[in-house]
Amino acid sequence: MNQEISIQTADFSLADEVALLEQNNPIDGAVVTFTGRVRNNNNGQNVSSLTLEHYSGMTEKSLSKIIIDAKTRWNIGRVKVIHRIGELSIGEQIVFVGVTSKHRHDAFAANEFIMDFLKVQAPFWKKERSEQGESWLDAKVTDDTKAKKW
Amino acid sequence: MNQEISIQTADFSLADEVALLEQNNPIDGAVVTFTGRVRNNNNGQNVSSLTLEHYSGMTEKSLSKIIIDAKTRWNIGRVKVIHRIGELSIGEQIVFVGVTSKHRHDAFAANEFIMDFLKVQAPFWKKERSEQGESWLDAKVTDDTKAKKW
Amino acid sequence: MIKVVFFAALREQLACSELMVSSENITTVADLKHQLANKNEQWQSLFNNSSLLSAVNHDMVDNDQAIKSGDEVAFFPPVTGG
Amino acid sequence: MIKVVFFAALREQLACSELMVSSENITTVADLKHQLANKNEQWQSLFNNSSLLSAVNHDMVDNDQAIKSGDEVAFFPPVTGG
Repeated sequence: MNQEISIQTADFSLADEVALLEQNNPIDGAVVTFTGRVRNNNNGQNVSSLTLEHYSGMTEKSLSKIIIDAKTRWNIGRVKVIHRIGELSIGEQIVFVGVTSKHRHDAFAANEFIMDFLKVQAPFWKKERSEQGESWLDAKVTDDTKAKKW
Repeated sequence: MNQEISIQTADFSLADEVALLEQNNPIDGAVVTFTGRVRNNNNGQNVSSLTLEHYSGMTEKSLSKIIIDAKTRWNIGRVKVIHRIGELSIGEQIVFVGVTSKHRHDAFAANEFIMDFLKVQAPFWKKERSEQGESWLDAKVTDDTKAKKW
Repeated sequence: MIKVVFFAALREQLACSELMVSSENITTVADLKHQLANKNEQWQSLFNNSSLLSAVNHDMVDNDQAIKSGDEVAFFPPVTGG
Repeated sequence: MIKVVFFAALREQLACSELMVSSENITTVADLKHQLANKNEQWQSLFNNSSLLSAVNHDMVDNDQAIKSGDEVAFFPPVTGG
């Protein structure tokens, strides 16, 4: 099991995750985190909650390939990716990416790279619940464009 | 007093800072944080601790100009910059930058931009203590080059 | 046999999450899609949708990817995690 | 009078953190540096160092920045925070 990846229904603690990234790691001076949360609004619709479905097995494989790519491109130390599945309410945390490095640019770039490819390659799907009922979220062309820039 | 900037001798809590950035802020789905810590090694010397001096008044002014620049360039929500001063040991947190945004790229870019300009414009100076005694850290040319890329 | 799995909107539209298909006459993902599309008009329109993504044994692949008996093939809409 | 302040390595090398200087004959940062450099050989080498940075009233400035009585002028080495 890849300790760098966790797919879970439970919430996570930013502080605990960063503490683990930093523990016994005095060589990395930089830590960059990304946290994604459920927004209250999407395309003008008031979202009340969402459900996250995923393709178990492929999710872990695709994320671990993305992490390997990031480690090839930048000089980074530790990496952690958490993605929640199941039912989530407004404001809840969905995704966490944490990266440590000696020099800050590596952690910034690798973190954004991981998020950009997670967005277009990791098999997760969101179904939103709003006053208008339930609907599957459409993928954004801008996410594809952004991933292709790397 | 600018609530977005804090220059302090005390340590800070990443979890508390992120909680403040997210509090009553359901429109921003992305939060990017940078945390810089004292590394155990610089140019091959074993660093045991360091002292941070700053130019009170100019520090706050330069940081608030950098934050205004970042807000002009990207569509970001909340920003917090914390920089510690005084005596710091290995592994201790030195600097925190937190940025929220609707779309993740804005938070990533603005956060790295703020760090890059903090590095070359904010009047802080580090004096390192190692087995070889005390010495003021030399500025890195790479930091200048990096800031000029924006 | 080939194990075929569907996810998200596609799974709901097909009212099916998993299916076993004989590997006879199937050598690529395109062959499999073609066979699934032949089931009825609804399946035809769903499997002819060019935005549909495919994975074989948990790796994202193109239509010309070779497949064989024992493989797990997945079809799903563009992903929307993160 | 102009208030002049020094920081970090420069402060230690000059053994001085603050100084009041008459604004007479001084119209730019360059004039002030020139006058400070005239004090002795050590000050001369420190103020002729091209990497030295200057700020007027808390804003980073170039040598040709105008200054006047009442201003606070700071000199310091390249910054190393973060």
